[in-house]
Amino acid sequence: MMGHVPLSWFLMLSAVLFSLGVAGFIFRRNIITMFMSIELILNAVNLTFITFAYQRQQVAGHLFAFFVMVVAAAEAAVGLAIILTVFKNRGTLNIDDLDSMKN
Amino acid sequence: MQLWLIPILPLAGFLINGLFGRRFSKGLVNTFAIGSVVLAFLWVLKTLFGLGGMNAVYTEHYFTWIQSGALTVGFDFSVDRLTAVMLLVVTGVGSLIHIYAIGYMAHEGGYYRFFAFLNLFMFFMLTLVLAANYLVLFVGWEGVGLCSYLLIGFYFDKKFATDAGNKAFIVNRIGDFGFSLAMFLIFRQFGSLDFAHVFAQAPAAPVGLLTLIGVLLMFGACGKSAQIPLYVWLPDAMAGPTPVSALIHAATMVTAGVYMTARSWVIYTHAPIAMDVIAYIGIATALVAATIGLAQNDIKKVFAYSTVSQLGYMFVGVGCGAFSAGIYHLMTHAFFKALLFLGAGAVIHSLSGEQDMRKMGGLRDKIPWTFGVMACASLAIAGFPLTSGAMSKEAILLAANHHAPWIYWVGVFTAGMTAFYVFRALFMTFFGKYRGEAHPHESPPVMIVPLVILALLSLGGGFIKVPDFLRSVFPAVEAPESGALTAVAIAAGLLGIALAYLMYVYKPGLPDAVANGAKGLYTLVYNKYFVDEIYDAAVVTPLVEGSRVVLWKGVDAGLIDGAVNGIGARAKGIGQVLRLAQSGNTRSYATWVAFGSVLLIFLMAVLGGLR
Amino acid sequence: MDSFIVISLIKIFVVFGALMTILAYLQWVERKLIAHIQVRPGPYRVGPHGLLQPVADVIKLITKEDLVPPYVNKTLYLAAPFLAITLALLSIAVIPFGPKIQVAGYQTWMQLTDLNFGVLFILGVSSMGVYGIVLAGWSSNNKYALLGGLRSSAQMISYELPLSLAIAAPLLVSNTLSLRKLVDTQDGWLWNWNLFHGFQYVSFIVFVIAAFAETNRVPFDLPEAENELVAGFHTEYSSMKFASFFMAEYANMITVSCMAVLLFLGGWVAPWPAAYGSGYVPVAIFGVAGVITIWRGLNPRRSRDRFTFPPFGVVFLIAAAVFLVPLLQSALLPLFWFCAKTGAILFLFIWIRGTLPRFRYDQLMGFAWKVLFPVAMLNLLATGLVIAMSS
Amino acid sequence: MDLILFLVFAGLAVVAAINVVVQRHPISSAVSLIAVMGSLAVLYLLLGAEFIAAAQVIVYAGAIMVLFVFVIMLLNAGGETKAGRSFVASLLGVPVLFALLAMLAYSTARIYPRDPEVHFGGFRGGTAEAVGRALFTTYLLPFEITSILILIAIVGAIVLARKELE
Repeated sequence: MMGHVPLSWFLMLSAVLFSLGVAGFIFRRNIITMFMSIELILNAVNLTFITFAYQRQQVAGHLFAFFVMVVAAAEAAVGLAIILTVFKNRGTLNIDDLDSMKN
Repeated sequence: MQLWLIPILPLAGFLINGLFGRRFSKGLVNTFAIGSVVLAFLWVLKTLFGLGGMNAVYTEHYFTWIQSGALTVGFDFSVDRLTAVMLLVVTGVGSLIHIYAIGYMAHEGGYYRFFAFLNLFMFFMLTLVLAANYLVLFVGWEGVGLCSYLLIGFYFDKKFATDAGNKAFIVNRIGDFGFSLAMFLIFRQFGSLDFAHVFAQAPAAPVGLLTLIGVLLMFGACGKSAQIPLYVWLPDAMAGPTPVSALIHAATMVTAGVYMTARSWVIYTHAPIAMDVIAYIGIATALVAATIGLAQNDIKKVFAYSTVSQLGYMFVGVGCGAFSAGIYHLMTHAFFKALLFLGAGAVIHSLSGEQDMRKMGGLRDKIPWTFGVMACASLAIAGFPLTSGAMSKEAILLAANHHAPWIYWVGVFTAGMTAFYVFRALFMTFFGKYRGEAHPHESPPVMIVPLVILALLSLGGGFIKVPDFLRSVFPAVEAPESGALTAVAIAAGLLGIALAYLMYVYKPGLPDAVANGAKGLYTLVYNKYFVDEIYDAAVVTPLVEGSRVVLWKGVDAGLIDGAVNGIGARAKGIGQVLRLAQSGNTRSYATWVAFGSVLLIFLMAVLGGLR
Repeated sequence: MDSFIVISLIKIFVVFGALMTILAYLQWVERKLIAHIQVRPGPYRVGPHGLLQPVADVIKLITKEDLVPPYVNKTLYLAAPFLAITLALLSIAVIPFGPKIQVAGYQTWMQLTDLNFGVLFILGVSSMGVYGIVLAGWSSNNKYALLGGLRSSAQMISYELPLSLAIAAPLLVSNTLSLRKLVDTQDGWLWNWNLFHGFQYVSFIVFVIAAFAETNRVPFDLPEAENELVAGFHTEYSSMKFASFFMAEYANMITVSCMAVLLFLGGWVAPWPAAYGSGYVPVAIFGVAGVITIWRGLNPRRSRDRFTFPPFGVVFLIAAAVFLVPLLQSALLPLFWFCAKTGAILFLFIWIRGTLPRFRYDQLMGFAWKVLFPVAMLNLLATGLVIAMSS
Repeated sequence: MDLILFLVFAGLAVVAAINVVVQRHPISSAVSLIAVMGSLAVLYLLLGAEFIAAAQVIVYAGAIMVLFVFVIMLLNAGGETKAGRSFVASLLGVPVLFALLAMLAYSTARIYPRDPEVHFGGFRGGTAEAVGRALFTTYLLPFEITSILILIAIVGAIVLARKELE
């Protein structure tokens, strides 16, 4: 069995990527970077989907990953358009400056 | 037999003209609009010849439209002899009116829009006629209502036109409410809406229920066919262009109610009370509308009330069990009333839009063709012997006499009044001295030719013996032929003509004297018995006031707003506390989310949610 | 296992060497062709008919000063050309040039590696190709370069859609994603090619147009429109880094040409079966070419033709003879057809460059979204419908 | 072989992901993120998901990330300035993260006390054909809805991007 990879390693990798994504989301102040962190999180989730598809020998997991990708694409289109608008109106991408909800 | 082609052709015309008509020349619009209707007419002819005797109902199933629980409604068309008569009337008269409209609408704006709506109307009307179940019929029913609304409000920049459209639409909704209830009951009782199925089982159904269904159906018919109490929309509907009045509000759509009740004859023959209701409503409408018609000065209003009155006649026929007589009158009425309206349209057209008969007169020499055809139509409606109107009216009156003699006598009286006011209109328009300022001119041939064809049909159309043709569809009525009764009816008509001649040609001062002499009665009739005002006071105002005071001030502002505001106030109070957690900083929110997910995973993993 | 690695390594060296030579000489061919379109001789000084010009160019580019401007983002600036050339060469790996052959007892495919989703692989790699240009444009910290990069990213995203859709249609016809099987389904006669299958010529046209845009070739060479943007995204590059972009462009051209051949033109398959003598076509071509060249050399119009033409004639004749050796035929014939078809497409690239002017930018995007994309979409729909109906 | 592949590309993914988080300039983050996605695509291949791997490269790396890079270039807003103002984030962030990672790891370890082994070719159901078959039969409705979602996203993006400053 030499050379084979334990399944849980994939899940561990996914957990690491997920946590890094969350970290990026929490610690970064640039909206675009935060957005990319979300993509990282989604990728991590996709990895678990694929891994479970391998484990259960079912293609369904791949489809979930596929749908996640589609949603990510839609989200990127709308999200980036929002970012463009925000930048046009506020002249900043710093999330800490976008706090008009406060007060 | 490709029945679907019949309604689809006008629909195609509507789509082409409606979508692209704005860019088309008038010739192209005409080609599509008239071409589609004439083709539909030809296809009807081909279909009917192909079907031969039509002793059985021929049905075509296209697709299952609705399938929900026990309810299965197919999109089905069927043809029997009743449908055949209706198809011929609708497409035939429809074609003539379409051709006429080329000339009439030549100088109007929205040319393509007019023809697109007219084609759409034809589509829905044919769907209504061809329907093989109540729901498809209802589709056509609502569709023609929609087109009626659109075409009444054709001059949408004039307030009275849009108001009239709204009125027609709303009043029709009231009737449709009854129709819908009737359909629910039919489905509840018979488990189907197919004509064949329903009529096969109707004899076994309880009489009370059938009576209720019949009355509700009649309520729907009252709305569409302008019977008491819902007739008020039809006179106002004359705000639309005259071809519309002729096609929709005289020849075809308003007869849909008659068609529908005749179609449901099985239900009615097993519910005598419902039949009586129809007969009473019909005769009352005929009488009331005729009296109102006596005092109208707008030429189209006169014919509008005349239409209401004649529709009443048809219902008398149906209500007295003489369904075929009702349909017979429906057909002849389509000829002469369409002609009357189109003739009136020609008069109005020649006078550049003048509708008040007091500003007409003496047009006999100026527009002789129009006068000729109008005279033919007037003779027909007045029941001059051997004209189509005389024959169909006679059939109805004979049946009425058989059913209840008093209906016959009221009918005869009404016939006299009909003759009077129609000839009053004729005399005021064409005899005497011209009292207006416009310069009358004869209409173009494209308008005259359809008028002449309709005039021939008005005079001779009675020889198309519809009752004989429909003998296999409806139960026979054993009304004995009676020379005396016929003579009385004809005499009443002639008397009315004579009276009109006396008052409006021989001694023109007489009408004012009569009006002054019976001032109260005249005011009452002139103001249409104040029915609109009564409806306003009895229905509209209480509804508005009730909505204002009870629903708005009481329920909405007091109860609902109070509750909502109360909830809002509580939420605000809680929010005052919770807002301390809202820093407005996105990243701290994110931290909280992460914190929450950690907590959740902790609960799942450590506290044993996992395997 | 070991032999697999050895064979693979040999194949990699052969393909890489051949590819690099072709890249260099494609440039020479292009310059010559365009010169002839414009009625001038083109490169003529270095070697006979300028044949050594590519070598000279390579020497020049290598020895030039490797300049890194001080204001650039260094990491990305250095990574961009590397990325561009790597991604451009990567897709060659899965392209088959011929069928299975036997060399010294070893059987192997004329292909570096086969993937049963080879088409997807190429699509993926080509979709990544844009990064080289974009990053070069951005990291140069230069407004012309940035504009070139922006234009190119928008252009490549836009044209990737019709390209993918156009690729999908013949895939539906052939019902496979493997490039080898794709060729197998087009075996036999000319009309078995996907190009002549129903209305697939529409896909072919869309594919070729989109391929022009994907490779930033005239008339879609907006990212490097020299009269507007100096040199576009590679304004700040010189020496070998510039050469990398240059090679990447030509490598991409070769890749899409190969794709066109594999997808539409039957790959290495001859237009008609060998039973009807298609195997003798290269012999005939090379033979006739050799004879003509020698004859022209013996009756020269210009004095130097006496020395330059006969050697080429001899080379052609030797090539003709080689095609007659039965042992080599199995390998060389498919390769000949593949190269001939790819060459035809490449000729089309150059021809159009010599013929058409450049699009305006809004026209370019409008064309992609309003014309090419709907056409490709409808074509795919129609293809799907036809296949669904016929199966 | 599988182990080497996994270690190489998992390592690459982790390093690149760390890079995503720590890089100052968004474009560096974006490039790193592309690297993560590429490595993940290889891992997907290892797990037998060849179609998803290709889609990952084409859609994620080739389209979505190009969009990101495009926007970053378009705005050209420069790097991030250092001005942490979120009290909660700075206070809770690091502990929460470690807790998250620990929890995830713990859960994984609990679910898989005995690991199944992954080897290349162990699952062959991820071909384009298999995915397509499932997509157009069992998952047809979600697929159709997805197309509507995309349409809405397109419209939304256009509306947002067109909005003029008042």
